Amino acid sequence: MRAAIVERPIDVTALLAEVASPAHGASSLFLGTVRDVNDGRAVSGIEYTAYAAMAEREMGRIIDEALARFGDATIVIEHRVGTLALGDVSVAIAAAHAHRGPALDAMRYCIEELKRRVPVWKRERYADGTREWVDPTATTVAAGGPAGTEGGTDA
Amino acid sequence: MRAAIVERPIDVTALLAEVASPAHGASSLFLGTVRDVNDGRAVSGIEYTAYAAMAEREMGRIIDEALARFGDATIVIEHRVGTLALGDVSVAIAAAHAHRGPALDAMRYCIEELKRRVPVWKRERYADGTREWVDPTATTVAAGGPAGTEGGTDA
Amino acid sequence: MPVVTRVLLFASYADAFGASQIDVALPSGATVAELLRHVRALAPAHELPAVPLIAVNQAYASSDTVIVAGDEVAIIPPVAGG
Amino acid sequence: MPVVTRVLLFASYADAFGASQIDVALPSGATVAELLRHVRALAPAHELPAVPLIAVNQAYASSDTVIVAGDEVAIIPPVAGG
Repeated sequence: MRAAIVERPIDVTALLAEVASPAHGASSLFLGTVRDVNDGRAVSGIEYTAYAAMAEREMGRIIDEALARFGDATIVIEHRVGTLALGDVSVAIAAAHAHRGPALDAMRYCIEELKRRVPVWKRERYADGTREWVDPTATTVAAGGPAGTEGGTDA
Repeated sequence: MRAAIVERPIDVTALLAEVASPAHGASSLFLGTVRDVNDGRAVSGIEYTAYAAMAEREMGRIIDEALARFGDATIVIEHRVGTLALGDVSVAIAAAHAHRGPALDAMRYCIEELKRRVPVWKRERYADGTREWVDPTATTVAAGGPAGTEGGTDA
Repeated sequence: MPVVTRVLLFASYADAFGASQIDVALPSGATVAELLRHVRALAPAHELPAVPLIAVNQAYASSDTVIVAGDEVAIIPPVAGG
Repeated sequence: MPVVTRVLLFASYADAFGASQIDVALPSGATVAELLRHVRALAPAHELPAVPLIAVNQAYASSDTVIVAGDEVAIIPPVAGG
């Protein structure tokens, strides 16, 4: 069980090895990656920033909740911060369990809760040279530029 | 889009790279791995066998169904056959999509349908030297030994 | 003229029949249900469930599917992949 | 005696205030709601929503949470991780 904000590329193979165990028959993995288009605009990269200490604690609380709901799983979450290029992995969640149902449910719970409440922010860089903080709660066009209605990776 | 029965170890990193694309913001992965206990018996390994030609076609049909249900995803499935040791990956499903919901739904659809209908069989080897074909449909103890009520990896 | 159809067997069924394939001579126009009657007469038929899964040409078939010359037929034990 | 509380700002809020942290002097026993009134008086308060998310000591807090000396307070913009 581990939750970390990292400033280096996420090593997906290492995360899968970290949750694997002969007692587990199923592993699940979620990766969020930087997508080339968001809300109709061509994206060239994303800068991620976090309230790192709280983000790690909040991810840890989410893991604890997933364990309480879905049982004896092993779960690791890493979220990367810094400037990411197209295709880079921004977040990875690996969950393993004896059975596939809880392994999948635990992973999904973690990514949904992470998107809802972990204090991480992203500023998209667009092909036209501009950049904007992404606000998933915005429903109208704000002064200064269009506000994203969705997150910039997998929302 | 690819579905294969393979006789070599599954290269998980290669599968994730195969489904990745700058158009996708989310990747999901399921791994079935050989578990050390099934139905209360200590397992030392599993022999997998398949009706390979049909299994590949059936996995291909499952992928097509997932695409029809969940939209423009990229999906790859590999199932390994032969003798696997504890912790070895028996099946891997990778699915990527612009958004996380369909990426997760498509992966889960594929593993559930694979377990239901793809013609692959497994014979568990137990620590006591005996071995048994696993029959997930069995509800009583058959002549010749206890029948598994669950699959030997993640059921 | 009888149609000789090759029937593939796997896993516990291959063990039970002692073979990974058997040839069955069927009357022309025979269905999957008739093929199964022939197969049950051959060998330890008690190993087969009342309605085993059958594939014809690598897709699941129903009991009234007609078997024609050249079809690849398989009797599918309960699957246990993953 | 007033309590000087350090308030952390992030992302769009840090840009709006031109700072990643500000110090706010609060009366003893002040709540999160009172802290927010002080913060709004300081700077481009129109950048803050009516009820911004607040964390006290790295956990989400409610508007009636009392702030004591040494607390780490943060105003949390709409999160956008993943």
